[in-house]
Amino acid sequence: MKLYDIKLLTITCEILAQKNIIDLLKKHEITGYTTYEVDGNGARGIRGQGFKNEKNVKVEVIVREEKLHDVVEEISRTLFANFAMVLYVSDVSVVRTEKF
Amino acid sequence: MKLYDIKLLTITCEILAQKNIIDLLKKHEITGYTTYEVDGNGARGIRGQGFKNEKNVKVEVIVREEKLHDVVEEISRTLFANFAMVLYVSDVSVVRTEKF
Amino acid sequence: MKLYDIKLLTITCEILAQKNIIDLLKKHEITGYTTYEVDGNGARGIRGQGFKNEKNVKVEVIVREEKLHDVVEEISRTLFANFAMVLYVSDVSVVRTEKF
Amino acid sequence: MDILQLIQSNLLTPVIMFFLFGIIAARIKSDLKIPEAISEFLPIYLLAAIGLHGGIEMRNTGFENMLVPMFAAIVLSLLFTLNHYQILRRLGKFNIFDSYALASTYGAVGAVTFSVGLSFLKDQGVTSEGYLAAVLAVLEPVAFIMAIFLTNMAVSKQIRTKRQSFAKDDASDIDMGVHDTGTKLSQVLHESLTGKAIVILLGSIVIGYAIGESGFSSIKIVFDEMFTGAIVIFMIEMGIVAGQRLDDIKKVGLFLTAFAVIMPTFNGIIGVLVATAMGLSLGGAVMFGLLLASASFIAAPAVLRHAIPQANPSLYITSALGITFPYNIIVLLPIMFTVSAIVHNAEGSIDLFHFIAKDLI
Amino acid sequence: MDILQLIQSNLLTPVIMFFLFGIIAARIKSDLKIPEAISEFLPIYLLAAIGLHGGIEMRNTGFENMLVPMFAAIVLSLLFTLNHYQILRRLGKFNIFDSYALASTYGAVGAVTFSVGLSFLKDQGVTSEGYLAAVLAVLEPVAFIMAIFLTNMAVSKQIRTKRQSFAKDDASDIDMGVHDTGTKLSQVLHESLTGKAIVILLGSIVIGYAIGESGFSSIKIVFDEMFTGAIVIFMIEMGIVAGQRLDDIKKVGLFLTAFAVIMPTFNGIIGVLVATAMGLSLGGAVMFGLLLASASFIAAPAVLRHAIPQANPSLYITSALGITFPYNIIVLLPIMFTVSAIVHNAEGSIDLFHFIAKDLI
Amino acid sequence: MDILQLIQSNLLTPVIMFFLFGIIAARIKSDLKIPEAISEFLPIYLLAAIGLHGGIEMRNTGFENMLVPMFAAIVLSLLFTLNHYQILRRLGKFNIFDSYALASTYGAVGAVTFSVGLSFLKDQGVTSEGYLAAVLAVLEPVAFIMAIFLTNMAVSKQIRTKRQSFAKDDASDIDMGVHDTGTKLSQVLHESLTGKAIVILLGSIVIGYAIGESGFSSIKIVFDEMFTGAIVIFMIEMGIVAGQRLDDIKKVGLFLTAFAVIMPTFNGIIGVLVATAMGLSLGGAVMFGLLLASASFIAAPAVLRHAIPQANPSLYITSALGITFPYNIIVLLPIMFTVSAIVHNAEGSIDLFHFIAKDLI
Ligand SMILES: Nc1ncnc2c1ncn2[C@@H]1O[C@H](COP(=O)(O)O)[C@@H](O)[C@H]1O
Ligand SMILES: Nc1ncnc2c1ncn2[C@@H]1O[C@H](COP(=O)(O)O)[C@@H](O)[C@H]1O
Ligand SMILES: Nc1ncnc2c1ncn2[C@@H]1O[C@H](COP(=O)(O)O)[C@@H](O)[C@H]1O
Ligand code: NA
Ligand code: NA
Ligand code: NA
Repeated sequence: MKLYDIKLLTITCEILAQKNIIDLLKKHEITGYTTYEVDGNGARGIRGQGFKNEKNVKVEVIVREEKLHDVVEEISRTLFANFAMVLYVSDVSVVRTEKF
Repeated sequence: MKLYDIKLLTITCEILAQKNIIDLLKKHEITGYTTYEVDGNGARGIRGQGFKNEKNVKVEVIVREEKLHDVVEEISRTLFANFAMVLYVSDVSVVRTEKF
Repeated sequence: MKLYDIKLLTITCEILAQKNIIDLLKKHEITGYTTYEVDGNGARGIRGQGFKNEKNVKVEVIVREEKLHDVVEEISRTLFANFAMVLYVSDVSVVRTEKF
Repeated sequence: MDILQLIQSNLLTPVIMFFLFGIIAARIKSDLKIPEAISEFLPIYLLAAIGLHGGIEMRNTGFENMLVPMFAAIVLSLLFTLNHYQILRRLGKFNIFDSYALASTYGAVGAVTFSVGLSFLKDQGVTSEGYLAAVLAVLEPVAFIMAIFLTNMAVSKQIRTKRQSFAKDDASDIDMGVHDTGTKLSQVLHESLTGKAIVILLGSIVIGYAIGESGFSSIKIVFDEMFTGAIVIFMIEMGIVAGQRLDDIKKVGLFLTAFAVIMPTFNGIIGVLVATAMGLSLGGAVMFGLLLASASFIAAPAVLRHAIPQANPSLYITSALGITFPYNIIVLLPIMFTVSAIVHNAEGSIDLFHFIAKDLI
Repeated sequence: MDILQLIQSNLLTPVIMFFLFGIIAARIKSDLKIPEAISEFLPIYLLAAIGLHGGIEMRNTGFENMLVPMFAAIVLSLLFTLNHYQILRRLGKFNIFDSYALASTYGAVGAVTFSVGLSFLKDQGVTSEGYLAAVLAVLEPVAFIMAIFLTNMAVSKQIRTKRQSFAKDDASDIDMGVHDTGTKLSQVLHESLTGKAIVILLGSIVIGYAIGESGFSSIKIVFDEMFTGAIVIFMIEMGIVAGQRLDDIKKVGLFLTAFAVIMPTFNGIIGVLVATAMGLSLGGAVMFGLLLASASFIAAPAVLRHAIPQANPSLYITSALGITFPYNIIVLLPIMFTVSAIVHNAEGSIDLFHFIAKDLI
Repeated sequence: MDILQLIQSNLLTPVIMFFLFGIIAARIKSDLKIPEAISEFLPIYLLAAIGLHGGIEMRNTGFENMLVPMFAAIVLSLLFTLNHYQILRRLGKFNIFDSYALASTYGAVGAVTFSVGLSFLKDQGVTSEGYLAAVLAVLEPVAFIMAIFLTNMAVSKQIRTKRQSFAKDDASDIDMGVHDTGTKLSQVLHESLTGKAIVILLGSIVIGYAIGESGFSSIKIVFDEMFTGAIVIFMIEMGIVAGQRLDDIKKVGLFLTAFAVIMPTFNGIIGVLVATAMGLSLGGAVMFGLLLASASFIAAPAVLRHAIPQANPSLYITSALGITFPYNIIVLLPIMFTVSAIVHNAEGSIDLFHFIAKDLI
């Protein structure tokens, strides 16, 4: 089973920024992603107690290296300042590279 | 603290395929795994609204490279065609390699 | 967009050990982390059915390599014996290395 | 015209209005949503309430009378499933997997539809036979079991045919579509028999039978008086989910859309007539018809995704939930009620029975 | 002194006591918590109950009388929002983003506060006009829409000013703070109009109006009799969340703390007087005042995080939930009730109206 | 024989039947499950209802009478915990950690068991003293605190002993098993005193006391009339969880299985007799006995995993939930009721008290 290298972009952010992220991905023609609610702690304090609006969400995107740069750049530029957010990139490998 | 290299196999799929995945892992004598429900978007459309049956699940398996190949191969062969599913492999390192 | 290498430490453990982990992180002056509830199977049997106390939790920590060693060592020494727990480390890269 | 009035007054009940409201909320892309835990719990609650009520009724009235209707329901359900298959495969040109999946979705029963039917009857001030809850429970797996069995037979035949015409090294390709279908049947059977809907329904019937009216009194407020309010809340979510599916109706196609309206009407009216012939009350005949008219959209995917994974789930969920369910609870219930009222006022139901029997064979 | 007695008897109601209990539970760092699914569901339930009740009332009493109060509420809400902005920006020295966000948080309405107000009136044996539920629904987005509009205007002006004084290569820096504000307005508008609170409230009003008293009877136990019990459960969670925020009050500062108490008092009493002048009942005037006094802490963050992401959410959530909400339900409600009782017993409310009108201009 | 009849009629209540149903559902591997949010919420609701009821009762009857039973319950609970430890360590040959963990699990109280007891009494048409809710609250942490204290003492002694006999470089090894036990005590104390069960129970008692019968009326439907229905729903989940644990009973061993049946019987009957001697009513004595008979399976793991992490949780959860809980609610409650009925009809309870006092020392 041949595996192909690709990138996994993970964004952990406040839940009210999820829409911004998804819209931004769509703008870059990325429609595949996985999301789930999480709790957390960081520079903006403990998140995930109280109202649902104060939870975090993780958005995971398997994406080719070509697109990765632009997406990371735009997220950093437009969202880092105003939202609780952490972003990281990892190397993964997949079977069906044509899916991404 | 010495860390040992091993593989992490992550499968994101529709929740009704979870049983198939777990059974398949069992067949390959893998009993350690972690699962959690997620939402997502992909080739088969948005998942996670509406009924629970229409959610996705992530299955994460720390597994030795020896077994990885067969598992990935069988999942690809038997489940890719009929289920919403994405699979990727990453390199991780662990303390207690004898656990896996 | 320049990306900087850093480590991601992931601990999957029974939910009642979460406090121990967080306290231990705090002791090592790590206040950034992400947590979420998961189900699982391992040496201590299936977890996640029944009471909430019997669920698992994942704790993810982006951390510099310098601190990683000590944290992993202390977790292994003080918690591995008594709690259902799995721990792994992966390489990731981030934009704002000063956050961690 | 009487039917139109009945439809109109049905439209103005909270159950239907909140369903329509949910559809609208979904269409305007509101973020309104009943939390998952609540919408997972409500069907369990509704089935427990239905089962308890049915069990208590059966204790009062005995269950000798139940056997004929039960048997008739099973036979009709099987005949209808076969009929659906023929129509879908021959006229609709669906592939074998989609045909069986759809056939059994419409052969199976919908517990939510049943709940709405009970509240519809309540509004009309009419009661129904308690044992119909038991018929609901028994009918749940019947259509699935047959569809699974037939699909397995068909697939095995296919494999055998292909094995004969192709070289052995192609076997793995065939496997991709039909892998280990043989061993799967018993698994799927177990799954559909231990599915939560059947289990809670049967359990509650037995408990209702055991505790009787007096044992029920301490939980009557929760399991009886709150029933309609709980349905209303569930209908908001049903409306939202149905509303989200409306876009998919285009993909479902004209044929299936027509099927999703005509078939339940046919099945339901036959059901009303047969039930009347068997001596069920006005309300009982409506509920019997509704059992046969309803399609399954919660239990079906859970069973069919494992039993017939090759079938496209969005076909059977969308048509059952997005078309048949609204049609059944808004339009068909009043129709069946009117039919049942007519035949219950008319005399000579034995003749009627003969008429239907001819029709079916 | 009458007020103090009323505050005391209000303190001893389950609604307030469970709220205080929740605060204490949070302060002693108990792990007590209402599961998320329940605390997400309860506001939906409460709004549905409020809406149904309001709709049924409106069917009984007509809604001609509603237009003047509705219009007055909108005008007052807009005036108050502008007033808040001036106070926060000029006296409080908050930046433009925080000023607009806070101004609209306090210009908007709180549905939970409204529920508590209804249960307060019930305890006092007083009713209120049913159409106030419709005023609540309409008022929900009003303050947001204005704040968003004004913020957008202000930001566009800023950009233009900066563009003129800086070189073009700096544009990206400005973008970081104020990116694509132009296109965002319609999106945020849609979001705030399709927000779950408005949608369920308006929907339930319409349904209540359509089904009337008789259609409501089957769901009365769930949507009426259980209302106060449900509020009590929700208030435990509100108390816990408010208690967790108490530490943040230090960060909120003295000015905002004073604002969070004085402003609602001012707005609320004006509201009571205006409502009385318009002929609303004793209870109706209290609810009208409460609408104007209340601040939004569930809907606000959802809208403002997108509309004015530069504003610090912990400012507006903490002050609205941690200070204003407890103050409103514990202290201000009795005050407004007393004021309303006094002016309803006094004569010459037309004169009063003139007096207020002078005051406002 | 009277007891057998009582057990049989108890078996036919919805509470017990739905529990058994849950066990069966788990055994046949049904996917039936009460969503987590609901099963997390129900104990909070049940404790709030118990507390409110208890508080209101105490307001009616005063709480002078409460002090002696409270004191007796604490003393008995401590004595029983020590007794359990001796039996488990000496006869059962469990290690020190498991012995203390099990001893305090059975010394502690079960809030769910208490709820079932109340509904059992209701079925028998018998009331109990309201202040027993307060005894429940106070008893919650007592056994834990002692067990934690004793474990810490034992562990410190162990460390000292080991330190003396081994070289210093081995210290880290010892740490692995018993690390920083010293500092942990206060933490665990805080945790068990701010645990959600105690907090909601005490809070509700205070609130019930403050609001009284009249303040309660608006929430009576939710916190009183729905009580049994809510227990029934919770019992489905309890049955499922207990059913899933049945396989583990093998691992628990014969000794612990016997302990899990005999010990509660002994503790419970002593409790009934002592309570009778102290003048509690027939029903009050049953509830007092039940407090002492019950084992904790929700609060215990939360406290013990931190306090005595070396203990094997599946031992104490399985025996408490899988064996003792079903035994207590199905068999022991009728036994204690019969005993209480006998001693309440007999005369000379003072003599009885002397008899028991002798027995205990
Ligand atoms: N060092 C870290 N490791 C893992 N997750 C983090 C870390 N720092 C922050 N996070 C997550 O990112 C969210 C936003 O972070 P922040 O913007 O720093 O408040 C937090 O609530 C956490 O969920
Ligand atoms: N590019 C992607 N990155 C992350 N997750 C994905 C991606 N594509 C698909 N997924 C996840 O995999 C599920 C199934 O994908 P699909 O089979 O393409 O519908 C989706 O619902 C997502 O949760
Ligand atoms: N091989 C594995 N891959 C992924 N997760 C695992 C694996 N083994 C154990 N886990 C997770 O770690 C938890 C504790 O493991 P254990 O201590 O082995 O019972 C399990 O409940 C799983 O959630
Ligand atoms: Na059917
Ligand atoms: Na306001
Ligand atoms: Na005990």
